[in-house]
Amino acid sequence: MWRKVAFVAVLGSYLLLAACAAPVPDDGAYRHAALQTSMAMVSALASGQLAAQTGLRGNSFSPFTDGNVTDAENDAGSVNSTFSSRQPPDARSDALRQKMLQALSDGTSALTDLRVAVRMGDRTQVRKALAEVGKSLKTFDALQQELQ
Amino acid sequence: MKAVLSMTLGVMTAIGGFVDIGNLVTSGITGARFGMTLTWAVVVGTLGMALFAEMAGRVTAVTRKPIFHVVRERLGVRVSLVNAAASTLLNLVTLAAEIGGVSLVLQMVTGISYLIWVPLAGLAAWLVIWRMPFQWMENVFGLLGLGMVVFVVALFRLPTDWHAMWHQVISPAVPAGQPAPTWWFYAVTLIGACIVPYQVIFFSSGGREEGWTSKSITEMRVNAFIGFPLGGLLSLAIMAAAVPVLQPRSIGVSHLGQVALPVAAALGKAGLVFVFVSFFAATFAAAAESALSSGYAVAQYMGWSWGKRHPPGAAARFHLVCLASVIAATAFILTTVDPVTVTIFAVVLGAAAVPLTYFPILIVANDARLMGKRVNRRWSNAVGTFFLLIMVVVSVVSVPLLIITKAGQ
Amino acid sequence: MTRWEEDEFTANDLLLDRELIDCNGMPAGRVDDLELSDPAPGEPPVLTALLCGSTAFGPRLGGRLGTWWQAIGRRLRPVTDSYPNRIDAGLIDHVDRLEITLLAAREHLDSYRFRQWTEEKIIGRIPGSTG
Amino acid sequence: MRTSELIGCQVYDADGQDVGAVHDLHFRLRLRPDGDRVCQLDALECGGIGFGHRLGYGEHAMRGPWPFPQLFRYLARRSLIVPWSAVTSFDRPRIDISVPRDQLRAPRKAGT
Repeated sequence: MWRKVAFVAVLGSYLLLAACAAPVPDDGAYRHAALQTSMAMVSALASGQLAAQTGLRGNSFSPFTDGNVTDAENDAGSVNSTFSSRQPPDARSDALRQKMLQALSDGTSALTDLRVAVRMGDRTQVRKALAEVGKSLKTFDALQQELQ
Repeated sequence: MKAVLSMTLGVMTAIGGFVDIGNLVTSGITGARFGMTLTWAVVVGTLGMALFAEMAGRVTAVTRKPIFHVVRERLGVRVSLVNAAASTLLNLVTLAAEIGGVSLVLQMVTGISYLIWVPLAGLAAWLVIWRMPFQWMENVFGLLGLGMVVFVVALFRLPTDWHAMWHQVISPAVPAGQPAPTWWFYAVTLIGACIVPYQVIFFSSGGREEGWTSKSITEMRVNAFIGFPLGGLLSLAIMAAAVPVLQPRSIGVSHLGQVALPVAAALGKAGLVFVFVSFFAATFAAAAESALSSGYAVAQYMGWSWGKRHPPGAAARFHLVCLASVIAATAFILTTVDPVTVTIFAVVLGAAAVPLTYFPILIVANDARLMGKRVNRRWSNAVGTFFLLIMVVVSVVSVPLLIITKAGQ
Repeated sequence: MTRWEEDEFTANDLLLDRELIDCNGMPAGRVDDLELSDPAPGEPPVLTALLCGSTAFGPRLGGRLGTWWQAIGRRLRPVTDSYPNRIDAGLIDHVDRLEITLLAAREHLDSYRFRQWTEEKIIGRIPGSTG
Repeated sequence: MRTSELIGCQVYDADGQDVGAVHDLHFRLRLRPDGDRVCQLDALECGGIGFGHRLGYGEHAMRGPWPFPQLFRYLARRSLIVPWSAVTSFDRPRIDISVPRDQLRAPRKAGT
C-alpha cells in the first residue's frame, strides 16, 4: 500500500518538475523572459542609484552605500548572464536579443563604474556614473514599454 | 509600581523580540512590491501569534509543562516524534537564517563580507546560550530591538501618501501587473514570519525558565496581547517605509541593505545607526532563541533536564543539542547559500508546520482536569478553531505555492 | 507507599510518556515503557517497574526506526545487557496528572551512559559549565 | 512483559471475530492480602481510534473545541473494553479471549 503511494508520489513530483524545468521555446516566452529581465535590471539600477544618491547627500555611511551598490552590481551581472545564455527561438527573437544584450551590458558596466567611484569616494566620478545609470534606466523603461 | 515597571519591560521586550530576520525580509520585499495590500496577512499572522502564544503560555503557567512536554504526552511517542523532528529541523533552518542576518547586518556596518562574520556570529550566539542569564538575554536584546521605531519616524519624513496606503490596507487586491500566485505566496511568508514555531517554543519554555505560575498569567497575557501586536505594527512600519521610497523606483528587495535604504533616505546617518543596532539585536536575539528552542524541543521530548536555569553541567544533553544546532546552522550558512533565500524558505516551511504544535496546545487548553478554571473559554475556542482552520489552509497551500512561484520570483 | 491520584486509570492517562521528577525536583527522564509481571492463570499482571531509555523507547516507536533507535541505544549502554533502565515500582512516590515523582535522587537511578558521557567528555570540558 | 508488547496486538473473540487492536491499558489499584498495594492490569481497551483517545477525548472532561469532541467520540464509538480475566492466550501479535464480542462493554463515556 505505502509503496504504491510512494511510487505515485515520486512519479507525480518528477513529472511536475519536468513540466516546470523544460519550457517550450517560442517567441512569446522569449519576450516574456526579456520583460522579466528588464524589470530585474531596472530594480538593480534603481537600487544602486538610490544608494549612491543617499551617500552623495551625506545621509549614509560609506560601507553601507558600498554594500548596496555592490549588491546591485552583482544582481545586474547575474541578470545579464542568465539572459544572454538563453537560446532565442527564431530570427525575430534574435533581433530583440541583440538589443537586450547591448542594454544589459551598458547597465552592468554603469553599475560597475558606480561601484568603483563609490569605493574611491570620488564625488565627481560618482555623479558621472550616476548619469550613466540614469541613462540606462531610461533605455530599460523604453524597452519595457515596447515589450508590454 | 514595581509590577507596572516589570510589565512595561515585558511588553517592550515582547515588541522587540517579535521582529526577526523573517519579518525584516518579508516586510521589505512585500512593501516594495505590493505596497500595503498585504497588510491583512501581517494582521492575521500577528493575531494568530498572540492567540497561540497566550494559549501556550497559559498551559505552561498552569501545568508547568512547556510545549513539547504537552506534545509528547498528548500525541504519544510516534506522532510527536514527527512533530519534534520537524520543529527541530525548522529551528535549524531559522537559526541559519538568523545567523546569516546577523552577519549581513555586520557587513552593512563594516563593509567586510558577511561570510567572515558568520562563525563569529555563531560563536557569540552560543556564548549567550552558554553563560548569559535568561532575563538579561531577553531584556537587553528586546529593548535594543525597539530601535526599529525609526521606521515609523521615517514614514513621517518621507513623501508618504497616507490616503492611498490606507486604501490599500482596507481593500486589499492583487496590484496590477503582479501575478496572483506570487501575491498569495508572499501572504503566506508574512503569516509565517509572524507565527514562528520557535518563538512559541521559546515563549512557553521561557515561561518555565522564569518560573511562571497561575499568578503570572496576567503578565503573560499583556505580553502576548499587547507586546506582540505592537511588534506586528513595527513590521508593518518596515513594510510601509518601503512604499514611498522603493516602490515608485521599481526596486525589488533582494538584500537586507535595501530594507534599510528608506530610513537612510529619510533620516540620514542617525536613522541608520538605529537601524543597525536594532536589526543586529533582533536577529542576534532570534539566533540565540532559535538555537535554544532546538534544545528545548529535543530535551523536552526526550525527558532530559533542560534550561538555562540549571548550570550547563546539570543539563548537559540540552546544551549539547544547542551547541550542535549552532554548529550545523553556521556550517550551512558558510556554504555561501543566500541568507535571504534561506529566510524565505524558513518562514514558508514554518507556516506549514504551525498546526503541528498549535493543535496539541489547543487540545490541552481544553482539558478541564488539567487546566482547572483556566480552561479555554468559549470565545477563545471559537477564535482558536477558526485560526486552526486558517493555519491548516496556509499549511496546505504553502509548499505548492513555493514550487509554483519558484519561491516568489 | 506510592500515592496515586486515582484508583482507576489507563496507561496513557497517567503513566506512559510522563515526566519523572526525582526527590530533589530534578527531571529524571520520561516513562518510555512499563514493566508488568508475567501473567499467570488467575493472577493478572501488576506494574513492577517504569522503564526508560532508548531500549525501552525503540520498541514503542516500532518499525525500522524503532529497531534502529534500539540498536544505537544498545551501543551507548555501559553493559551488554539490552534491558532498559528500570525504576522499581517501589521507588514511585506520587503519581498525578502532571508528573511522576520518585523517592530517589536521579544520580542513584540507572543512568544512561549518554548522559554521563556528554557531561564528562563534552559539556564538562567547556569552561564555565559548572555554574 | 512490557506494555509495548501488549499495545498494538490484535484481539479475537471466542468465535474468532476481530475485536480490534489494543490501544490502551486499564489499571486498578488493589490491596494484596499481605497489605501491599499493587497496580494491577485490569482490562485492555481495543478498537476505535486510539489517537482521539490519546488526545484525551476518550474519558476526560474535554471542553471542546468543536468539532473535536464529537468527531473523536464518533470515531471511538466502536471501542471496547476487554477484561484481562477474559484473555485466554497472549502470543504477540495475537490475543484470544473467551467472551463473545457483543458481550463486551464500551469505555466510560465522557464526563461520567
